[in-house]
Amino acid sequence: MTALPREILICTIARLLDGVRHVAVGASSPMPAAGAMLRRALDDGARPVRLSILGSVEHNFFTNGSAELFDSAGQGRLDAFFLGGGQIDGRANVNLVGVGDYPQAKVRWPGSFGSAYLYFTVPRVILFREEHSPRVLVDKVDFISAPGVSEPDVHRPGGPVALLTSKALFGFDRARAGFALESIHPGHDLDEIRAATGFAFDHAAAPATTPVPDAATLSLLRGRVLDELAETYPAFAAQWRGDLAAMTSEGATA
Amino acid sequence: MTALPREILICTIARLLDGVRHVAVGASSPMPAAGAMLRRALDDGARPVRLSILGSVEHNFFTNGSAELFDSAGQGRLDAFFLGGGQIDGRANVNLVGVGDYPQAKVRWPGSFGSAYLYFTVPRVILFREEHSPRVLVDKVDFISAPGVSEPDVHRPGGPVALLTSKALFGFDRARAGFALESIHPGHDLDEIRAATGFAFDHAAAPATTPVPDAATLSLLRGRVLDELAETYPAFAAQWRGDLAAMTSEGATA
Amino acid sequence: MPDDLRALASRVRPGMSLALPVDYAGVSMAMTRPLIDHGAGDLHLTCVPTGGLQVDMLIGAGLVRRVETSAVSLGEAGGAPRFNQAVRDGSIQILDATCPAIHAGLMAAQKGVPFMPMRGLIGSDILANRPEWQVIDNPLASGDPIVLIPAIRPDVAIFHAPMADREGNVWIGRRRELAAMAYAATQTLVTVERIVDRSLLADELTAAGTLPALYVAAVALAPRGAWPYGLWGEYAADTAELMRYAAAARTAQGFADYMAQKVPA
Amino acid sequence: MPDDLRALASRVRPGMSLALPVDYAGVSMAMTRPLIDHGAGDLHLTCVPTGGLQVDMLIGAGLVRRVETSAVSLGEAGGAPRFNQAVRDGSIQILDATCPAIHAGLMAAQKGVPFMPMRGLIGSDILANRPEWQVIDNPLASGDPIVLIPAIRPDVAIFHAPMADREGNVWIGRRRELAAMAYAATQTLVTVERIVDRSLLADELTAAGTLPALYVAAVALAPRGAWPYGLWGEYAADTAELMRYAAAARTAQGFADYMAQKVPA
Repeated sequence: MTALPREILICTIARLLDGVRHVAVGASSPMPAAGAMLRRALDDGARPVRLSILGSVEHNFFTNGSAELFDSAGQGRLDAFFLGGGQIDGRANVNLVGVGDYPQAKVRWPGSFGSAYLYFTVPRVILFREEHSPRVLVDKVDFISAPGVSEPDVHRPGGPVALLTSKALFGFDRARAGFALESIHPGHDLDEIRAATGFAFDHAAAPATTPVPDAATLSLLRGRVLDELAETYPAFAAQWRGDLAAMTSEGATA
Repeated sequence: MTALPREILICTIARLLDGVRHVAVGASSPMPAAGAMLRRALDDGARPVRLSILGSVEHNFFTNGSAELFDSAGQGRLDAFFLGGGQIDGRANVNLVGVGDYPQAKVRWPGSFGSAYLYFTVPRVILFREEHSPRVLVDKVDFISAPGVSEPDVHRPGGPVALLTSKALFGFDRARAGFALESIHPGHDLDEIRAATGFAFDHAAAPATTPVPDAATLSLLRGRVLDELAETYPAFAAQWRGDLAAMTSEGATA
Repeated sequence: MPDDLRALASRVRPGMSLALPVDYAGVSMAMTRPLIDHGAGDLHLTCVPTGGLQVDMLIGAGLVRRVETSAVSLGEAGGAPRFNQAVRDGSIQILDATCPAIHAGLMAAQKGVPFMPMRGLIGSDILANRPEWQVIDNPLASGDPIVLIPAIRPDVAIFHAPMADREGNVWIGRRRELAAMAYAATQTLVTVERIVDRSLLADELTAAGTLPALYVAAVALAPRGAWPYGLWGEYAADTAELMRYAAAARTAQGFADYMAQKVPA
Repeated sequence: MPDDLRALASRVRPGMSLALPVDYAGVSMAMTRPLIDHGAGDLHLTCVPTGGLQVDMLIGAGLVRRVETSAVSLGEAGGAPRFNQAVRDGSIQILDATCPAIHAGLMAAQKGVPFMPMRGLIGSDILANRPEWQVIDNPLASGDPIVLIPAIRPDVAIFHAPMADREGNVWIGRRRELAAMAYAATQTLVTVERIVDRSLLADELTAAGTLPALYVAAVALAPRGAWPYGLWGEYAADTAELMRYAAAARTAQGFADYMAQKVPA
C-alpha cells in the first residue's frame, strides 16, 4: 500500500507521541488529532491514552471550564500538546500574534491562546505547521508569543521537542537552542528544505528519509482512526476518503 | 406577651442584622439562624435577605464546595457573620484553639475554622456567646485565632461590631479597640455584668435595658420563624415550643 | 427586540469593563444588538479567554476602547475582520494575554486577592507589553522568577446559558468559566434558552451545575440566544452564517450593511 | 472487608500525606479500618478544611504524625477525644490553619504555582505558628502586607461519593472541594455508593458534577461508606453512633474496645 503524504505526517505524529498518557490538540487540528487517535489505537490494551480536543463537546472530558486544561498542565497531567504558529524561528520561538511592528501589526493573527503557558508546562510540545516556507520558518519572529528556550532559573518542565512540516521533521535541542533535521519526507530533498527554511539548522550530510507506515499501521489508520476522526472532523475525513478512493482507482487504471 | 430570654436575644440579633443582604451562620448556631430568619421575615417584600447555614444541605445555596463561602466574603458578597469563641478578650480577640500554652493546650477546642479570614473580610461580625463569665470574657486570650483589630496598613474591610451574651449587648469601637456596654438584658444589672466580665469596658452611668420585642415581632418569631427554624434545628425548636407552652400554662394558672 | 433584553443592556454604562465568554461556552449573542442600540461606548472588553463574533461586532459598532484577550477569531470562518482592522488602525488598544493569565486574573478577583502567581510567560513579548504584570522572585524559594497577574474585576459579565429558575439561579453545567466570570464581576447579566419553574437548587443533580442567584443581577429569556454560535447540549453553530458575516465584515461598509439587516426570527 | 478496599488502602505508604474531606462533603469512613489494618503510619493528614471521626480514629490508631487542619471535632457529638488527647500529650504535631488557607494551598497545587496569596491572618497566632507562611508586601501596591500560603500537594486524597462509572469518572455534585483535593493530590482513592454503567460524561447534566477519571487512581464500591457520617442527597448522619464513639473514645482503652467491635453490616 502507498501512503498519502498526510498519512506519513499522521504516523510521524503518532511516533512522536509514543508513551504519552494524555495529549491535547486544538479545536481545528485534524492531523494532530488523527496522530493522537492512531497513538491510542496502537497502544490499545497496553496503556490508556487520553485525548482532549479543545472546544469539542464530544472529546472533552474536562468538567471545570476552559481553565482545567491549563490547570492539568500545571499539575503535570498533560504530556503532549501541539503548537502551530504564523512564524516559528530557529530558537523555536513561536509567533501567533502578527507580522510587523507590535501592536499595530501589518498582519494581525488571532492571538497567542494558551501558548505562553503550555509551552512552559507541557513536556512534549510538538510544533506542527504544514506550510514549510521562509515566510513561516523565519530567522527571528516579529513577536514572541512563547519563547523556545528559557534561562536556567525559569521554572520550565516543558518545551518544544520537534517541528513537523509537510516537508520534514526536525528535532529541537534545548541546550543548544536550535533545530536539527531528523528526516525528510519522501519526495523532498535537502536543497529544497534549505531553501524553504528561514533559519539555520543542523543536518547529516545525507539526511534520513521519514519512515513510511507499514501495512498494519496503515490499515489501522484507514479503518478505526479514520472512523473516529470523522465524528469530529467530517470534512477532513471525507476529503481523505476521497483521496484514498482516487489513489485506488489510479492504481487500478495504472 | 412576655418574651423569653432567648427571644430577646434573637430579636437583638435581628436588629443587629438590619440592612444585610447576605448573612452566614455556623452549622450548630440556632440562635443566630433564628435572628437571621427573623430579619428575613421582617424585610419580606422590601429587600431579599439571603441566609447561608454552613454544613446544611437545605440552607446551602453554594455550589462550589466549602471554599465558596470564603470566596464570597472576599468578593464583598457576605455582609454579616457570627463568631463564638472559647475566649473573647477586651480587644475583641477571639480564641477557638485552647487554654494554656500552645500547642500542648491544657484544654483543646476544635480549632479556628474560618475565623482568621472572615473576621477580616465580613463587614459586620457579631460575637455571640451565651455564657457571660470571666472564664469566657477574659482580659487577654491565650491564643489569637483572629485578632479584633489590625494595624492601619492591613487590608481589613471587616471586623467585630458587637458582642452579645445572655446578659448584655456590647458595641465594639475599632478605633479605640474596646467594647462599650450598649444595653443590659432584663433581669440583669451593671454590677453583675462587671463581675462576669474579665475585661474593662465603657458604659453609661445608668446603662439602657435591651429592648423587648413588640407583639407583632413576637408573633412573627413564634409563627413563621419558629416553623422555618424547626426544619434545620428540630431539637432547639421543640424545646422553645415547650418553654412557650410552659409559660402559657404558668400564665393561665397565675 | 424584547424589552427585557433592552433592560439588561441599559445596565451597561460608558467606560465599563465587560467580561465575555469564549465561543463554545455560551455567548449571549442575543445581547449584542441591544448593547449596540443602547450605545454605551468606550468599553473595555475582557475575553474569557478568547473572543469572536460578539467582540468583532462591538468593535465594528465603535463601542470598544480596549480589548484584553488571548485571541480573537471567527474560528472556522477565519480572522475577525473588524478586530483585525481596528488593531491595524490603532483605533482600539489591544492587551494581548494568554488564556491562563485571564483565568488567573479572574481567580484573583474570585478569591478577593490583589494578584495570582502564574508560571510561564517569562521571555514572551506578551509579558514585555504588559507592564502591570510583575515578575518577582518567588519569596518561598529564591532564584525562582514568577509572574504576578493582577485581579481582573469586570463591571459586568454577560453570557448565555440553557436555563434559569424563577429565583435567578442559572444552570451553567460544566462551563465553569461562566461561574468564574460571575464571581469576579460586580454584576452578571444572563440570557437563557428557557426559564424553569422548579428551583435548580432543589436537587443535587441540577444544583451541581448551577450558578446561584447571589451572583446574578438579571436574567432574560432569549431562545437560541447564542445564534449563530451554538450552545453545548442544545444546538450547533451556524457556520454558514459565521462565514456570511466574515465575508461581509471585511469592509466597514459591508459590516454596516450586515448589521442593518433584520435579525432572523 | 472487601478486597478492593484493602487494595485501595495498600496504596498508602508510611510517611505519606493524606487529604481528607470535611464531615459533610463525603468522608470515606469505609476506608478507615482498611487503612488501620494496612498499618502504614507516620502519616501527615490535611483536613479539607476540617476533620472529624476519621481523623480521630487514625490518630487513635497511632498512624498519624502530623495534622494540618482548621478544626477537628465530632460536631454535635462534641470534641474529638483522641485528637484532643494527642494534642495535649504532644504525640502529634498540630498545624493549626484556617479554612480558606487550606483551600488556598490546594488551589496553588491545582494551578501548579508555588503559593497563593490570601487576605486575613495577619496578627493571628495561627500565622505566628506557621513559619512557612510568609508575609510579603504586595508587589503591586506598596504598604499592603499579604500572606502567601505554600502549595499543598497531598500524596493521596481519599473520599466517598454517590457514584462512579466504569471508566472511573466520579460524580461529586456540588462538593467541589473533592475535585480540589483530587486536582492537588498525586493520586485519589474513591469509594462510592454505586457504580453506574452509563458514562457520567455522556450527558451534560451528570457531567456538570463529575470529577474526570484523569484524576482518579482507583474506585471501590462501599455502600453506606460514609457511615456513621451522612452523605448529601443519600442518607443522614447517625448521630447516636457518633455519640457512642465520643463516649467510648474518651480513654485509650475505650477507643481500643470500640475499634475491636465488629463493624455493623
